[in-house]
Amino acid sequence: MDFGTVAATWLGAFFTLCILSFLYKDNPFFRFAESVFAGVSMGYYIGNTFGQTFVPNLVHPLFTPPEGTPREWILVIPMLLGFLLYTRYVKKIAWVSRFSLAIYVGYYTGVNMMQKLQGEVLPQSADTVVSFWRAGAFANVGNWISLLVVVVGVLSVLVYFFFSAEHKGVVGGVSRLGIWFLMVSFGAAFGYTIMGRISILIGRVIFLINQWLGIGNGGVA
Amino acid sequence: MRKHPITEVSVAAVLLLLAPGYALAQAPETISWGLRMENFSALILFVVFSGVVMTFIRLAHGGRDLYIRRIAGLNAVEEAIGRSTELGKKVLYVPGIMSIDEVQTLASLAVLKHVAKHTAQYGTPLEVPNKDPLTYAAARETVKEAYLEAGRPDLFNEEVVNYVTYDQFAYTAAVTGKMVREKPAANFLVGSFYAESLLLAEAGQSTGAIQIAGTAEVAQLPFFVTTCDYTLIGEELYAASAYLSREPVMLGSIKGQDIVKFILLCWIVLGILIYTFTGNTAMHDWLLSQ
Amino acid sequence: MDMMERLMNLDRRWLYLLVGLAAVIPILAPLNLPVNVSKPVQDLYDRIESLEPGEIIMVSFDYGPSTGPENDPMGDAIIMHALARDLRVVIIALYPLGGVTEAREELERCVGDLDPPNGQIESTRFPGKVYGRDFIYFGYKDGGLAAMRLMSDNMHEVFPADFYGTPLEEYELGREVQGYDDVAFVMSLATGIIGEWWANLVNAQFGTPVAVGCTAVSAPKYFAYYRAGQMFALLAGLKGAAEYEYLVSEKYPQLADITDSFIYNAGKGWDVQSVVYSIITLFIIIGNVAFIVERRRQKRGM
Amino acid sequence: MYKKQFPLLLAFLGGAIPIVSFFITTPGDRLKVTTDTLQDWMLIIAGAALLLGVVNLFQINLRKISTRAKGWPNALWLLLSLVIAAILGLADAFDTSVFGIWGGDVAFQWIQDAAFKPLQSTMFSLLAFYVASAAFRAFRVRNVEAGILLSAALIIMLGVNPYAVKILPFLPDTTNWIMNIPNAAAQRGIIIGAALGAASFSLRILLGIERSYLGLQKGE
Repeated sequence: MDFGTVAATWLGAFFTLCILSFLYKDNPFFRFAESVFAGVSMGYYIGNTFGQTFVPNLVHPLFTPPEGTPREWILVIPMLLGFLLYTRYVKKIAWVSRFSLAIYVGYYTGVNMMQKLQGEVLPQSADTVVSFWRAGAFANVGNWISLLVVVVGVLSVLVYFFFSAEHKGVVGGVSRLGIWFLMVSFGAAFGYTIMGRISILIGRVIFLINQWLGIGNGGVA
Repeated sequence: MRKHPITEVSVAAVLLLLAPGYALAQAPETISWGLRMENFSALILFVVFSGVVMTFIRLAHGGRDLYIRRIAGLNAVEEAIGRSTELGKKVLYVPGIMSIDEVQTLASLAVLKHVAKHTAQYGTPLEVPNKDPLTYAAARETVKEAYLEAGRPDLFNEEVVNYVTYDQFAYTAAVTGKMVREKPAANFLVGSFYAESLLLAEAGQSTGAIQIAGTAEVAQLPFFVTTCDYTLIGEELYAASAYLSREPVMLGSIKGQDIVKFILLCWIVLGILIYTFTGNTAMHDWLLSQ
Repeated sequence: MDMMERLMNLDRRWLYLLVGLAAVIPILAPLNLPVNVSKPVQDLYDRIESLEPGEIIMVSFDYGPSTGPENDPMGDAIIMHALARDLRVVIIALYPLGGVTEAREELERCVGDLDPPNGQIESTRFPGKVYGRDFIYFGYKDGGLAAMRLMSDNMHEVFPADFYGTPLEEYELGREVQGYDDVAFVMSLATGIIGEWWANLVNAQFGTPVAVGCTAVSAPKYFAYYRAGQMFALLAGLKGAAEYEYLVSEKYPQLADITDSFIYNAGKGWDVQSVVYSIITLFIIIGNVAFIVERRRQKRGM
Repeated sequence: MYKKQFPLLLAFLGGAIPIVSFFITTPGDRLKVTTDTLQDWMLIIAGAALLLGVVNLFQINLRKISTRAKGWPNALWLLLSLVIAAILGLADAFDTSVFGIWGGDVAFQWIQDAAFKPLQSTMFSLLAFYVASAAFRAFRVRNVEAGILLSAALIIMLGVNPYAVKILPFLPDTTNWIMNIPNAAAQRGIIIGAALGAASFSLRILLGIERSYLGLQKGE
């Protein structure tokens, strides 16, 4: 192993232990790691933004186009909108910085609204319009019950979200059922997610034992 | 009618956004004016939805009284700020980790405005650490304006709304560190969250703060529900700003959205009945892209 | 007595310590907790056992380092199982965030150090098995669905050269695999949605048999595909990996030795997961007993 | 007046373009192409915003250092590591070498391996500990709802316990059923409701009713 790799392993182990020490309590090592983490990650994203966004999407097409292709002058507009964000530091024209925010928010709001209606409301509702008769529903009591549970669950949760009606009487009863469905879902999902979290921890343990302390031969990267 | 400067400005806006892009857009000429039939169902839903919501906004504007049910998490907002004020401790507001291209973030900023107004009135210190730079910029505008409206612009400085870093976990490390060190009396975790949800909420819980969370990220709700005192679930988050502001126009839109929900419910029930008893799948199929 | 109260408000750091120990101890000293082989896992084992020597299977690395503890051992077990049965293995990677390195690392872990461009082509672990003839690594391709569609009969257009940059035509196994029809089945080791694409695109459109090894978190989703018959086998999370590793180790002691020599394998991961789950379950039960006892006492006290 | 109205108008227009192009085609499908162009522009705006954050980071941390505020050495470490990582990152982005010694790509990769990745994944791994303590504290039978939450979690957790499964062999199937049926149903309800809520919120933004993100008062 070359020096660079060894140094990276030792530093990596040091930082790993610094973060883990937070479990015991806040301490100077964690605070140090936290600061370096904030700094390095910010530096990383600066490099990343230039490498992945500015250079390919702005610098190349506008300033250094490959031979034979014209400059994309239109990119001056987004560049300008980007600069406008900084007018907030000049008191007199600070209000101009809102322009970029407004376009950005407006555009994505439009896109998201369509995505929610077309990609979520419609298909999720369609999946709930099922037949209790066809598709062998009656052939298998288990399937039939499952279908019923899905439909009742979706509808009762939707009733829970009604804001116009007070949770009393029938609406109250159904929305209570909706809450129970939510609780089953939350409990189950919580219990289930623990598995994924454990495997991340295993990854760190193996890094410390294998790569740093050098015990054993190879494992999870 | 007096000519408004807005007209010239709007023409400029159209030119700025549309014209250059449109003029330069190069595409096959085979396509001409028409409807995208694959999105036809969505078009109808969009028209009905916008129509109903706007009608109710209009009705509300006309002064109709609109009832909205109690949302526990939102009633607790003032209680949480009040407790911070009593204890002389800070209110921490985390607007999620996504940018303002995410509607949840915008909904969070609307709640933030309400929170900031109250903290400014009481002179309670507020801190809003940010992961996304555009959210940071917008949150800064929001809080600044809230302080101005509350008559305390003097309390605003560059540290109230601050920027931490763009990395999800580096941000989490910094915010959890802050929670443990400065022990804010109230933590708001409202917006779009991913894996850091539990790290933030559990760290906050360990300091004994009142925690109010809100998100529409289905996968993170279990963690907020189990570790926070109040959680705004999905749609409640989007309704929060209307609920808190009590502005009739906003409440009208909530009402309209309820009506559409009701129509959808009826559609599903009717669709199931027709499908089950006649085998006709039309109501199911219509919901999918044509 | 205040023992119940103390239990209820136990300092969370004791729990952290237990979880930490539960993650370290099994790695250093395996507990070999029992695994019950379930049907979806047995299906994969049986399929591989039923293939004729020389048949080709394709293993797609559709995950990155963050789910390595779950997916890595699946890849190891299936590659070694196939080689032990004299099947031939084609490896590809479709996951953009690190699939390409995962595939190389796991391949080298199974067969030993490799350096095909410089002549190191014979496996040190499986003597007689040669890169390019018995196993090959095509490398990474981006584009997900589009690439998968194109691969059906234009494998060489998607992967003109192998991972090391040698044209596929130069290898016997490379020449032979032109599309999905040339492989017995595809095994996708998946973390996200790519495994679903194998089921609802490749299996549905081209009829290629598909098996998936997924993370525990996405298992319920994949289980629905398995039940619908869109995949013939399913390894779910550490549990599925451990079950498969167990089956293979039982039948092939020589592979068990290799697996045992790894600092990490599915059996150890399964130990960790089982112990952590047991600790949490136990604490939940203790917490509730204490809570109920305490509440009773308060009621009586009033 | 236009200081306030103009941004709202821009937001409306910015939203109207993708919505209209979602529903109708125009000759040559130019509106769609325009929408896609806008998408590319947004990436550039978002990238440009990153430096806003950097400016604030320097503002705050330089003040901490110059006033020797509590924890100022950490502020120094933060800025130092930011500058170093940014230099290496920029060297990588513009394909140059650092001090003529290392290639930018190699150095940038090194700092990721030595600091960024281990810090990131260790922070992530803390979740394994936190889920344990959160589960211990939160899953108590306080009332009916909490009891349901607890029971669902317990069934799932026993379903991955090898000994429990030996005694109750139906547990893994029950786990899958709970995840695929009641859990999926509740999630679907949340998603439909939230999508409608988001659509209504979007409409309020496009109509200029919600404007707090711009720091505007109502009626302005």
